[in-house]
Amino acid sequence: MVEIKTADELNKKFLREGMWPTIFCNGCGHGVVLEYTFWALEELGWDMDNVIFASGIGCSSRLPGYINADGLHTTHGRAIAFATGIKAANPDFNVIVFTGDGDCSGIGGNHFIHAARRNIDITVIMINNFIYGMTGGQLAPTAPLGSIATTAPYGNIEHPFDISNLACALGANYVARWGVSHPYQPIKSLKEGLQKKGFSLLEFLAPCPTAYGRRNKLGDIKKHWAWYDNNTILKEDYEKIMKYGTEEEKAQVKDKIQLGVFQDIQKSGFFESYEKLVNRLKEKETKAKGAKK
Amino acid sequence: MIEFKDDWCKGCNICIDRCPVNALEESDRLNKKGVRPPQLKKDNKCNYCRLCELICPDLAITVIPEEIKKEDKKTLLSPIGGKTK
Amino acid sequence: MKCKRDPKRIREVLGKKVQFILGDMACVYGGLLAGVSFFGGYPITPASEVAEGMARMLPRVGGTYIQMEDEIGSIAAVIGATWGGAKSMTATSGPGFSLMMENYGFAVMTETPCVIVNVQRTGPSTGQPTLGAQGDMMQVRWGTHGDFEALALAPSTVQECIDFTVEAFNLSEKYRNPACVMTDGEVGHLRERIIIPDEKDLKLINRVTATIDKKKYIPFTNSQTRKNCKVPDFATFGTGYRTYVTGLTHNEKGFPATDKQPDHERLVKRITEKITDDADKLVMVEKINLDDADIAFVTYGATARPAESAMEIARKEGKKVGLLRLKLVWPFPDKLITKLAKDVDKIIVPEMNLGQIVHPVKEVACKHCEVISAPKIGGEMHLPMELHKYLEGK
Amino acid sequence: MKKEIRICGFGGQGVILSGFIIGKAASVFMDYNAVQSQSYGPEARGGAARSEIIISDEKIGYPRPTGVDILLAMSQESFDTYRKDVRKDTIIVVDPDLVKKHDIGQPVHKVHAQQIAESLGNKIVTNIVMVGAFTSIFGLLKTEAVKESVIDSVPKKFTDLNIKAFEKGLEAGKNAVKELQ
Repeated sequence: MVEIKTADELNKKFLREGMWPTIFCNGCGHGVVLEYTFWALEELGWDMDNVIFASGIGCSSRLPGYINADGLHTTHGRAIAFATGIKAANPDFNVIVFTGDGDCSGIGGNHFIHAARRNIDITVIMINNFIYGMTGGQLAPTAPLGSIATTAPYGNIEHPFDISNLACALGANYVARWGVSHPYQPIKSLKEGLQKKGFSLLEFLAPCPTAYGRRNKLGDIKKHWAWYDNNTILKEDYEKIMKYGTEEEKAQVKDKIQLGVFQDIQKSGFFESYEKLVNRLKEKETKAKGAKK
Repeated sequence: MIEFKDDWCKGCNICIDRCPVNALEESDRLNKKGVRPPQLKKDNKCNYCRLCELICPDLAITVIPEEIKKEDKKTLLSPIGGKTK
Repeated sequence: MKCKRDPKRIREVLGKKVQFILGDMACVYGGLLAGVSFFGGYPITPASEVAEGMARMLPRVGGTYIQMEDEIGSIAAVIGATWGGAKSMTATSGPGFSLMMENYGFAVMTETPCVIVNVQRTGPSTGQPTLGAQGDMMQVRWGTHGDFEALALAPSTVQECIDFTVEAFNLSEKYRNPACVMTDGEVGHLRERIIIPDEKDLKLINRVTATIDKKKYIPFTNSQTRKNCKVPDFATFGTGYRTYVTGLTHNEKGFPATDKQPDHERLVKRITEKITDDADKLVMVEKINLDDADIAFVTYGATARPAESAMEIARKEGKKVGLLRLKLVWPFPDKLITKLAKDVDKIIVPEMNLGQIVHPVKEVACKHCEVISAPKIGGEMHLPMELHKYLEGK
Repeated sequence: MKKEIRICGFGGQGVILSGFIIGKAASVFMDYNAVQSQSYGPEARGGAARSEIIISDEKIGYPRPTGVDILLAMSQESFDTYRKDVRKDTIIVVDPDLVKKHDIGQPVHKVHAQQIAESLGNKIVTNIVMVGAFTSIFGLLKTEAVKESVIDSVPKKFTDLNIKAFEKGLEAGKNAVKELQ
C-alpha cells in the first residue's frame, strides 16, 4: 500500500465523491475532527469495507455522509444503540459512531451509559460544541454555566455534563478529550481508541462560531478558536500544578477544561465475553453428550 | 508548495491565524462563495510543518514539500456545495 | 453475516417435535426457525418470556442476545443488526411499542427488514400489565409519523405464534419493511400443543442482496435484478457497496434530499406502493361457515376464539352465522370485506378494545350492511355468550 | 367432550407446573386438545395462585374455563377464592391439612398431599402427589401418559422422587374415592 502523504490524496481515498464541501458553517470544528479521523484510519491501514459508521442527528451526525464507507444515519440520540446491533451482527466490523454533545449526552444519554457499561466494542467520537447547532442554538447539556443559548436567553443556570468523566466512571476502556487546534495528539489518541477492544470515547471540543460563538461574545472565529487554547489545559499539567504549583497558579487553572487521555484499561469487551459464554455452553453440551454415550 | 482548493475554502482564516511562521495571507482571488482563499506570501518562511493542512476544517489545503513531485491529477471530488450531483 | 442458519442445530436446540408451550415461547421458536441471529429486547409484561426464551436459546444456535437499556435501544439495535447482515427481531408490549414508534418509522424509511413481536396489553399508559388486550392494532398501522404501510399478523393459537413469526420474517424480508406479530397477553400466556414444522415445509424468504457491479448499484430504487419490483436490492454493510442509509428523505443514491418535493414523493410512494401493489396477493384469512351466513363475525387474534365458540352455539340453534378471521390484519383486506358486506346483513367486530379494526371494516362495509362493534376491555376476553347476544341485536 | 380443570394453591407450591403437566399429558402424550392458562403477576407469587386446563376432543375456541369439572385446592385462601363457581357435580379434591375448612355441603376428596411428600423427604413434590391423585380420581387421562408428562417436565435429577410422588398420589387418590363411597 502506498502511504498517503498529503491531504489531497487522503481526501481522494476517504471522501465520498460529490459530497464535499460540507454543509458546516465557516470556522466549525467538525471538518477538522473528520480529517483527524481519516489520518488515524490511514495510519492504521484498515480495509474501509469493514469500517462502518453510525450517527444520530445533528451537525456531527452528518459526517458519515461525507465518508466513502457504509454509514447509518439514524434517529436523534440512538446511534450508539444502532451501532451495538451492527457490531453484534458482525463483530469483525470496526464500528465508529459520530455524535454530538446533545445527541450523545442529552437525548442519547442512556444509550451512551449502557453501551459504555457493557463495554460494547465500538468507538464513539463525540464532538462537543456546547450547543445544539443544527437546530439553531438551543441549550445543550454540556453548555458552560452562564453561557447564552436561544433557550437560555439569560444565561445557563444548569451545571454542565462532563461526559468523559462519566465514561471513566462507567469503566469504558478508553477515554480521551482533545481540542481541534492541535493535530498530533488527537490523531495518535484516535488511533489508540480505534484499536482498543471494548468501548472507547473520544471527546472533541470543537468551536461552533455560528450558534455558540455569536451568542457568547466569540463570534469572531479567531477569538473563538483562541478561547479553547486559553481555557483548556493538558491533564498532566493540571495535575502537576495542582500538586506543586503556587496558590496563584492553582487559581489560574482551577476552572480550565482538562485535555488528555483519562482512561486506558483492558477490561474484556462485551462481544469477547459473549463469545466466551457461547463456548462455555458448547463445552457443557459436548460434555453432557459424552456422558450420555 | 501549498495547494489550495479555492472552492472548498469558506474563509475562516484559521490557517493564516495559526501558521507558526506567519507565511499565509488572504489572496486577491474570490472563490464562488465570495471569500478570499489563503495563499502563500511572496516572501515566506514556510517549513512545511503541515499545521494548516491538518487543521483546515474544510480539507482545502494540501502541503507538498518540494522534494515530493506533485502528480498532476485532478481530484475526483467536485465541489458543488455539499449537494449530490 | 457472521451467524449462519443451521437447521439441524436449531432443531436440536428446540427439542421435541411436539410440545406443550407458552404462546410467547412459540414466538421464540418461530424466530429461531426463521433464522433469527440477533435479538435485542427489554423486559415487559406480558412479553418478557420472548426475551427470556431468546436469552436461553440464541447463544446456543450462534446468535446474539442483548438486553438493551430500553425499547428505543432495542429496536435501534435490531435495525443495526439487520444492516450488519443478521435476521433480527425484538418483542414488547404496549408501552414499549409506543417507545419503538420512532425507530419503527426509521425502519420503514430505510427499508430495513425486522420483526417486532407485540404481546399486546391495554392502555392508555401502563394500564393492566398482566392482562391481555388488543390495544395496538391502530398504533401499528398509524403510530409512527408520516406515510407508511404496515405488515401485521395476529395469531389466535400458540401454533400460529410459531407460524406467524416465520411468516412475519418472510413478509419483512420480501418487502424490506418491518413486520409485526400482533399477539396479545391472552394468547401469549396460553399453553397449547405445538408441532414444529419440518424443514421441508418451512418456506423461508430471504432479502435479495445486491449482486450488481458496485459502481452501478443504486441502493434506494426499484430492484436492479428483478423486473417490476419496487423493493430495492439490499447491500449488507461490509460487502463493499459503501451504502449510506438515512432516515431523512433521500434520493435513489441514499443521500439526503430533504428540501426536494419530487424526491420525497417518489421515495414515499415507492415504499408504500411496494406493499399496496401486492395487497390483493397478501390476503391471509380464515373463513368459517360464510357460504350461507346472514351474520358474520370479522375478528382476529385471541378474540377469534370466543367468536368461534359463539358462532358454534348459534349454528346449533339454527342461526346462519359465519366468521372471517383476519390472520394478516394489515394491509387490510378491503375487497374481501366489501364482498362479505354485500353477502351478509350484519357484521360484528369483537375486539379487546373500544373499537379499532371496526373502523376500517366500517370504511368499506357500511354502505352494504350493518357494522357493529363488540368491544370488551379490562383484560378479559369476551365470553362466548356475551358475543352471542350481539347476534340477537342489542 | 370438554372438561375443565382448576388447580389452586399459594404461590410457590407448583400449581402452574401441575397444570402444565396435565395439559401436556392430554395434548402431547394423548390425542386430546388442551389449553392451559394461569393467574399471573403479584398474586401468583404471594397470594392465591391458579392454573386452569381445558381438555377436549374438539377444537378449543374460548380458551378460558366457563365452569369447573374438577377443582384441586392446596391452600385455604385459594380454596375460598376459587370455589365460588363450583357446581353440585364438580369433583373437589383438597389437601385437608392445608384446607382445613372444606365442609361446603358436598363430597370432598381428601388427599394428604403435603404429608405424603414430606414422607418422601421433600415437600416440594406436593404438587406431583396432587397430579397423581387427580389422575386416579378424574380418570380421564391414562396413567402412563401423565407419568410420561411428569418425567418430561421435571428436572432430570429429581425424576425418581417425582415418579414416587406421582405413584403415591395415584394411590392416595384411589383411597380418597373409596372413603367417599
